[in-house]
Amino acid sequence: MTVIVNVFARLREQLGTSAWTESVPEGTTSRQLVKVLSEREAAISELENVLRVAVNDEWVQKDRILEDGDEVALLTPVSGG
Amino acid sequence: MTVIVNVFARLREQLGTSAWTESVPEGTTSRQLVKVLSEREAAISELENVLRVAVNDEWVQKDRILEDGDEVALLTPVSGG
Amino acid sequence: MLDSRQSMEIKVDIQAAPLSLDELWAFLAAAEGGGIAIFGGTTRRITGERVTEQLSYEAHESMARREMEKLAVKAGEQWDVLRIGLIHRTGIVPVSEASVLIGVASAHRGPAFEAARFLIDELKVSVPVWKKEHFADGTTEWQGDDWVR
Amino acid sequence: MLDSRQSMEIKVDIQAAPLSLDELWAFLAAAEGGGIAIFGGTTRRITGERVTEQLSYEAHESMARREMEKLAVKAGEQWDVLRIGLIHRTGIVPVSEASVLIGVASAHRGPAFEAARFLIDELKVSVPVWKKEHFADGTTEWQGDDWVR
Repeated sequence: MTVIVNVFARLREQLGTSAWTESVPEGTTSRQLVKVLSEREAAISELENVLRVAVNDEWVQKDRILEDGDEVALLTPVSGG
Repeated sequence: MTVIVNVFARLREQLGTSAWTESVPEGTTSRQLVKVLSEREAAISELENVLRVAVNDEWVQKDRILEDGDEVALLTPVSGG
Repeated sequence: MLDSRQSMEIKVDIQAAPLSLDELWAFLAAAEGGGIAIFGGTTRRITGERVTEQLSYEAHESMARREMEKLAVKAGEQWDVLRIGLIHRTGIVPVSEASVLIGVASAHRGPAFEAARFLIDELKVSVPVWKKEHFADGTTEWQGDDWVR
Repeated sequence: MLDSRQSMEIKVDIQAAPLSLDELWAFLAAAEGGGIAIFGGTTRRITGERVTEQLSYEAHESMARREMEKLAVKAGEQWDVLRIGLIHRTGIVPVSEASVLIGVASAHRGPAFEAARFLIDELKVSVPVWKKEHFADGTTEWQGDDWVR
């Protein structure tokens, strides 16, 4: 199945992209996805400890089981306001 | 000596005037002035217990000794804002 | 607080014209701080079972200006703020319009909120302004039965 | 709080254009309550020893809207308020301009102040928006090193 990965702000700049499609096995959790991405991308690896994940515009726990077509956002600590 | 007496809001309406000149003996205190006025004017008498006094734009104690030319304001409880 | 007290700017006014939020904002924003807190006291339509048509305000203007300035100085002594604006309207204030605008600019939001709250609370206690209710049933009523303090 | 929650109105937006204080005020004043509290987060020129030239903001827009709406609903459950407006700007925000405007209309001032403070505090914790400092010395720096909660 595939999910869409969205990144913002510093992570978007570091990766040079704001979104891409990722193929993952059925049953993949958000934690597993972050793990896979972090092994591939140094920028994600460096931020892995502080990254939080949202799926389809909602905050989710790290072991959320992803579904086909999910929009997964990797979020660095927010600083709005 | 003479002082100017200023009233506002409900007291101004009840008395039908916003200011007048009052002749008082030297050494008259703000408390004595209120007493005299309250004996003459029912509207002031009725409010005597809640009236506070300001002289020349400053809150004063009731026993403030008045001076010639002072502007004495008789103030009902405020309700601005 | 000494630094901010020395450099704090205050703008106080009593006016019959509608209050300009934009002017107040411009004054506050020019401080180039990080936060601006504004409170507007507005004419409320419904109070309990009674319907208000409009309010009117009367002030001991010269004294009210001085008292408002004193409050602003006092707030500047208590909180680290950059600018304070206090404007009270007199005369008729229709429903939903502001009778008073209070604004505080500060480097950070905490002092801005706290000073603004202090200013409106104190203004209602010590500034010689009076409010008259004009109810929809045609009756009117001066507010202020006793002193808060 | 049940009555006001049922009738409370919420306005939330994320936009690149400058935030309109007048529009926010008009929305809040239409509640015909007695008090309006507004907080504006503005770009601060000086932070410690550093001079800021401008800020820029980026949002996860669809999610930020939802989170802001949730916060407004939560505030309406905790305080007796009539209307809540939350607007966040994205892109460049020059010094002294507002990146965020938060407004609360209520029958009385207490809930307006308290809900506004709650909303800005929570917005900074949970709404996916990021701030980038553009310093006068030419360097830039994304803010947000750790989660507040």
